[in-house]
Amino acid sequence: MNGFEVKREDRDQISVVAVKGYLDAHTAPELEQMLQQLVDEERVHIVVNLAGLSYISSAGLGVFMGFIEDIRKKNGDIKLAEPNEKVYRVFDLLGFPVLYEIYQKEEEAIEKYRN
Amino acid sequence: MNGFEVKREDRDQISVVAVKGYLDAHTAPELEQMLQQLVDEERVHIVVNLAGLSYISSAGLGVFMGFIEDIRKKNGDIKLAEPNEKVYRVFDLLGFPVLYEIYQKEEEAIEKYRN
Amino acid sequence: MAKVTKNYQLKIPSQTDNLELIRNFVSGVAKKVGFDAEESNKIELAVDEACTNVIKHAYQHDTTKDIDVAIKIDYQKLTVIVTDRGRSFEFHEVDLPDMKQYLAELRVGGLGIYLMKTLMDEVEYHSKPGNRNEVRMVKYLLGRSGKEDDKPR
Amino acid sequence: MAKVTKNYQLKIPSQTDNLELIRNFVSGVAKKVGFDAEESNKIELAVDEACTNVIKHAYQHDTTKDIDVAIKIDYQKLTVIVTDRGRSFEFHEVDLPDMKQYLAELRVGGLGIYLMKTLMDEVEYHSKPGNRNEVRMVKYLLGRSGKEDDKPR
Ligand SMILES: Nc1ncnc2c1ncn2[C@@H]1O[C@H](COP(=O)(O)OP(=O)(O)O)[C@@H](O)[C@H]1O
Ligand SMILES: Nc1ncnc2c1ncn2[C@@H]1O[C@H](COP(=O)(O)OP(=O)(O)O)[C@@H](O)[C@H]1O
Repeated sequence: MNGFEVKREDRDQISVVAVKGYLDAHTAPELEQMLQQLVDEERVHIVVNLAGLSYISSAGLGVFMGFIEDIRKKNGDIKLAEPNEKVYRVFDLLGFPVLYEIYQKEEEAIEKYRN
Repeated sequence: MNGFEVKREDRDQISVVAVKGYLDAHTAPELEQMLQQLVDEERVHIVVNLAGLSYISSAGLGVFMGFIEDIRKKNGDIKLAEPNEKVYRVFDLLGFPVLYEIYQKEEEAIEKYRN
Repeated sequence: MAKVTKNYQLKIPSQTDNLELIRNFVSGVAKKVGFDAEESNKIELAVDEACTNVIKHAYQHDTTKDIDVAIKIDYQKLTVIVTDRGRSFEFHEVDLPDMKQYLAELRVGGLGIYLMKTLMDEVEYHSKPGNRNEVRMVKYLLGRSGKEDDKPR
Repeated sequence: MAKVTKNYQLKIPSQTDNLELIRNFVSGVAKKVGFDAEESNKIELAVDEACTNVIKHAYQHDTTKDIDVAIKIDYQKLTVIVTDRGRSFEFHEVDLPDMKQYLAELRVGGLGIYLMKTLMDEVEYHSKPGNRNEVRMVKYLLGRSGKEDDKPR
């Protein structure tokens, strides 16, 4: 039972959201709340660091799909960073890399916003 | 499923047996074989390094009890080293520290044989 | 690997906070009988999706209900059967997403059954007498039994 | 913590290589309902000992048989029931070791039931009609329900 944790760190206009544990139908609402909070604050340059994530199901993927349209309309983005192999495989299986930029390092994702 | 592994390393007259994973009714025979092998070779100065052990049940404890009499009669010993807290608690619960020397570091156990 | 048929069964309250227990059970059995990590992960995710659907749709978050997860191992395959006693649905009438379109249109949800079919070799749904519904999924142990890719059929 | 009675059940072939699955199931449920790591470890070990005895003694290593492990959670306690359909025995006639003497005499084996009684708050054994035997063990969630120490009674 490693549960789920989500932490936020603001860096200039960019917000880095670090998730840990498993992202399933039980824990997805926690990430949802965090993203909602960021949107409410108009902080739409988001990097989600997946390094600590051990598992993701479609409920977790749904969180990203639920916000991407709104965030892009506001000229923001959700960029993903540092997924482990198991988690990346799920994104890949569904073709998510077409829609979301996925970086090996958090810093790369941050740099992309700055350029 | 982390399974079980047992490895042996001979250092002069001392044999260090490193165990890894869980020691239960399923895996106890593997440790038993290893100790039997050492006794057959008359290598009775044994240190069992428990650092990698995540779990022990009475079947695992039974392996140590099964050899200690024979080994001590041959002027040898089984000294234990580096149990984690969970494993130590099981030894402690049954009073095993009265019968077996348990060291925090493998080197201490080895030193004891050399002095 | 198992020489005769072996059955593993888990019965558990229909709550999302039990999904982790279900996943640990399923991936534990899968690894034990010889699936590698990648294949075990697929089975684990497919069963999570099936159980999430039971919790959400069949039982509509009524946590007093139970989910049964049964795993049968025989010579060459693993069969998982997820059983509920809640609402049934028309499995064959569910539209599976075309992922290109799905992603282009930024759609949300509706990936569970698609994933199950993508991850497993066979997926069936049956409504049985006595208000029992079951999702039956199969994964072959040796190779992929003639399947050339991972796409749902 | 659970507000109403919740039941978790695992049915599994009687093989020592399934003990790990049983332990993961039991410690998963125990942690989920609020036991800390130390208490969960105790429940896990007690159930391992009960199931090891079923495999060895009740079924004498006949791996075609099944073990049932049921966990019931209610307000203040966790109850585990391990059921077999094999040989029964006279639970109350088993001599529990005096550990001082045991260690002094370098005895081997015979620690399973002693451990179960040491680790859990209550341990009972019942042979039921229809050749069913069950070990029923209880652990209280809040404090130790008046028990002053960990010694078996
Ligand atoms: N076990 C079930 N019981 C009842 N209805 C279900 C079940 N599983 C799926 N459904 C129906 O099929 C639809 C598609 O399911 P799915 O592909 O898993 O996506 P989602 O659950 O995200 O909607 C659901 O919206 C629901 O209407
Ligand atoms: N489930 C069981 N079915 C039948 N006999 C049992 C069972 N559990 C224990 N016994 C009997 O009680 C004795 C003591 O059990 P235990 O304390 O666990 O030690 P051990 O199993 O090492 O002998 C066993 O040797 C066996 O004769």
